[in-house]
Amino acid sequence: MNWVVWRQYRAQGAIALALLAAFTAVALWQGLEVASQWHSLVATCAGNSGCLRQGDLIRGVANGVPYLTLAVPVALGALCGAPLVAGELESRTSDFAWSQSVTRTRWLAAKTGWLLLGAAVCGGVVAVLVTWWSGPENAQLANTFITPQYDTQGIVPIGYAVFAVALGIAAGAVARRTLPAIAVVFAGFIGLRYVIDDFVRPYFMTAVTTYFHLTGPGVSPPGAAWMLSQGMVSPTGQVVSFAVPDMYGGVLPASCQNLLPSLGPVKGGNQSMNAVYSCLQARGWRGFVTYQPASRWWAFQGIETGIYVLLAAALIAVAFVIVRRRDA
Amino acid sequence: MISFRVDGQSGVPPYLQIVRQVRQAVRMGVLDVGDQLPSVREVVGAVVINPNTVLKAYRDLEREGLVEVRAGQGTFVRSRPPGPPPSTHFRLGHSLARWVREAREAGLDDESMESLLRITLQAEAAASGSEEIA
Amino acid sequence: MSWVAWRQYRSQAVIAAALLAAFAAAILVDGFQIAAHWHAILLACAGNSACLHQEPAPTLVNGLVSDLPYLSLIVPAILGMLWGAPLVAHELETRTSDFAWAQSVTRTRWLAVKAGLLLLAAVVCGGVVSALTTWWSGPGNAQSGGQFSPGQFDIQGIVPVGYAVFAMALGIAAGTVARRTLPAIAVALGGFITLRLLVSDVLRPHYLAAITTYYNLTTGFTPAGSAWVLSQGAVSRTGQFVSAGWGSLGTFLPASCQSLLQGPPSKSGSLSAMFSCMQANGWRGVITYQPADRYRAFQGIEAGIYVLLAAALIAVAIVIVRRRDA
Amino acid sequence: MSERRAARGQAAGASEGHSAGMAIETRALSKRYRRASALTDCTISVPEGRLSALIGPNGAGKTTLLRILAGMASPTAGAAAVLGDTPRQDPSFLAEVGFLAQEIPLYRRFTPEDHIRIGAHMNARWDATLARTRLEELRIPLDQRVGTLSGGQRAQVALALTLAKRPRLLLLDEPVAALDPLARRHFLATLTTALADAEGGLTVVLSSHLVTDLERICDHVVLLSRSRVQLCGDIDSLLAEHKVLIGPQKDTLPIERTHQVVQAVRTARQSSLLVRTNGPVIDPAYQAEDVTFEELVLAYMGADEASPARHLTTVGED
Repeated sequence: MNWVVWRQYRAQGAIALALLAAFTAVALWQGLEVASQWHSLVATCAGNSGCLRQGDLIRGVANGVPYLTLAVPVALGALCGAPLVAGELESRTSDFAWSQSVTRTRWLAAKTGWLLLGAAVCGGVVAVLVTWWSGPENAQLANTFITPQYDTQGIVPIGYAVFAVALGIAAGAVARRTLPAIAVVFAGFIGLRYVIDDFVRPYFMTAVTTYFHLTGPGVSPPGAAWMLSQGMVSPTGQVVSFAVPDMYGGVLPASCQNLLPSLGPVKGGNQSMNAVYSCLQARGWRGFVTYQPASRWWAFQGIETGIYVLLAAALIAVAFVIVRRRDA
Repeated sequence: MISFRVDGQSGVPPYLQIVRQVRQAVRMGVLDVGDQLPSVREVVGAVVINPNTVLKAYRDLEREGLVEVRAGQGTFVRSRPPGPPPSTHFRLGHSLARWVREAREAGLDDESMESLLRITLQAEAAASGSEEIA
Repeated sequence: MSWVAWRQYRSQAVIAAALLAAFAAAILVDGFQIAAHWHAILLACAGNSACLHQEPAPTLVNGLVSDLPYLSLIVPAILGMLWGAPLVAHELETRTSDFAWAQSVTRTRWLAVKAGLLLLAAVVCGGVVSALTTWWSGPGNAQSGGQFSPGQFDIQGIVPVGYAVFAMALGIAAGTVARRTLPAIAVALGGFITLRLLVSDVLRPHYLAAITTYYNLTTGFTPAGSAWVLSQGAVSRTGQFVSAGWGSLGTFLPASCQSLLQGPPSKSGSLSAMFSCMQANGWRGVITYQPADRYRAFQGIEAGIYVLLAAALIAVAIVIVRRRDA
Repeated sequence: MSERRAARGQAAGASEGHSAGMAIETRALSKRYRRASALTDCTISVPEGRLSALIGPNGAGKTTLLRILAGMASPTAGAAAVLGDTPRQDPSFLAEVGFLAQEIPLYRRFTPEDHIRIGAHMNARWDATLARTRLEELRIPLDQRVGTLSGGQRAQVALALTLAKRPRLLLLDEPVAALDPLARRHFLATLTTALADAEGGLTVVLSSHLVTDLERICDHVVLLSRSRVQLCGDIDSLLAEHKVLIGPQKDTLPIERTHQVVQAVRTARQSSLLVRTNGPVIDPAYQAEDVTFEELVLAYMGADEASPARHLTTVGED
């Protein structure tokens, strides 16, 4: 079966390889440039972290390329995954393949196996290159938990690629037509990414909440942590952010509310706010910051990859059941 | 070696057509005793019929004693069918041709000649049949 | 012919309408919340513009749909792929073109009606999405003035309609040339993304000659309104340019100023001291930008480019369909 | 050969209710799709070594029956034994059955040589030389994309690939429907030659609408109509059993009582009945004539087994 898979996918394989090579060239060229800029910045700033933060890293023409890698899984899923079963059913070549002395299970196992491996390799190679390329930027930025730092680097791109291809295969097996399966890949992949990014990822692990005295220095989480929320909390648990409309919105205790400076030019705002903070502090209010520490980055990557790979496995199982059961 | 023709429209079963063609070939001297008949595969490939049909025809001919199957070699003509030798056919054919010319001169068309022949054959058969009964 | 095209695409039309409705619902719900929030800020700040832009910025955006408008960056490409690419290619693959082209309708008319319907659908989808997004972004634009900046420019105004029309035309043309759906989809997707990147990164800054202004480093300069700043930095008397990140500043500074760099530059005090030193040594601030009042012109130019390209692609498709043996 | 026979015997013993010497046996096979019944109560048997014609109007269930026998589809009810085995997804079963679907499914962008190599990788038993030799004999280029070949060449490629499996049962679903007479004859010649080569070790079921072709090459027939089996058996015996009885218009009742009337055509003066005889026809009022295969097929295709009376046709004035 392996030779059959190779014969069927060698054209796609060659195209994928060419694109990977082109991407590698761009990544190396741009990555080396960014690295040299970073080195001169490091030399200039002489260990001053504030200075490092301010330095510009110019990525030039290829600025958008890391964003582009977000589309790699969808392209694989739509162009290779969706037609895997559906294309054969549409052209009726499944009648040829399934009437050879190879069970449909083995046929599907060989094709999905190689394709998923290919997807994982593509996703992995791209992710490794982007991770290396983004090294200086990661060192400079405080937050590597956001798009595109988090979802183009590490191991999650592998999970995405495997999932998108599995989704395409399963959708093709269910729909028996390529185009609807492609539509499902787009909607399903983007939808799931959206749901997991916004609603699930913040809760992979219980976030750390640190409280601090409102009158004392503020606390910012160490390193490239992922800030989820910050503000003030009353003894009864009421949360108020530091934003102007919130603070002036009448939720603070009346005695403290009265101390708020009249709105005007921002200059010297901090001094006048100190009275308010002391007042709130006296009434048991505390400042808080909720975040995911930077040290959890790899754990998060692992959890997210695991979720996508498990979902992919479930989808592949569905495809197997359907292909085995369904009348050809 | 001979080649067969099978007419799908004739109403005569294909196996019978083969049997008749072999008999005719032997009778007319196209095939001699000891000659080999085409193999089943050759017949089937040439005239596109079921191999079982050819086998059935050859079996019938074998039962008649006209051919014999030599294991591992093929099917061969064993004897001539009873009946006059080829020369008799030749002679009678000549006299029939003479009769046809005569009939045409008398103004008979082909269809009339055919029906005359058929009626004569039936009448002769009836006569010989009644003779036998008698 | 119109009925035929409608009959072929009605299920897609229903799906598109459903998706549009869902998008509209999410945007409307979220948009009204943002608007209410914005009104509260306006009231609280009582017309004080410094307050409106105060740090930390008031969070305008509700987390649930904050990313949703950005989906409209990729949706035109998807529509072009899924509807445009199969228009000719799939008919050729299933040989239904033999049926369609054997009716008493010329191929030109057949393609014109089908392509016309799809392009109209693209205009409607793009227009509705863009109108909703523009309205939704109103408070954000008022607060941060970012509608000219890359990313925001691309999802508001009339350019999304241009993108949608172009993507559809690209899909149709790719399908006509490739005669097979899957390669056409790949071409449409790759072509759309490449062209979008190329136009927004390389072409767009040069639609109109940018304005370059020199200014006193100690006083600083901010262009009025929602201008699009292309680059900002400082330039020495000899023409040496350092961008506003100041990362490579050290190597070019006169020795007298360099000592000021030893302190953390993030503290505004030392930075202004350095600016004074630079100013004294003949350095000037320089900014290159597209002024805010060109926003509509840029939208028009970009939309025009895409519509023209779309027209060219449709023309190619028609020529090929007419010429090619079925 | 003897080994093969022995293996077949074992398989026959293993399967319950399977009689020896039968390549195909089905019992009350039914297939329902969501709305319609594609196959109802189909009970047939095809002896080994036969070339069986599967005939029926479009939509009669021929394709469904073939797909069930090939293990490509599963029946809703009933059972099938193919070469003593239940049709299923299993290498040992698939290896014995060659199936050629109606659409001649081949990868249009692959060459015949690609297909031969694919087959070699997907079958434990694969006679690549056989396929290559056959295609070379037919002067079909092995290195040209299948999509660029003619319909007849494609059908020949597909048949050669199916035969390269060296199957014991060949199921062909209207493979010659779209071919010109010459291509059709070449295709059927390949088929009959393969049958002769197999020396009884190959059974073929061939569905087609071309009755004259089928009459020429088939020795067994299965006739489906309206998803049911109307006729199944040896062609020679069926032809011997059926007669056309021509007689006076009145009084066909005695005939109908003793013989099964398949089709009746009546005019004011004369009745012509196609009957399946039960013993000799002794009614002197009737003249019995032989039926041709085509007459038999057409009569059964038009017959409705539920109520034969409704289908008696009347021709001319009364």
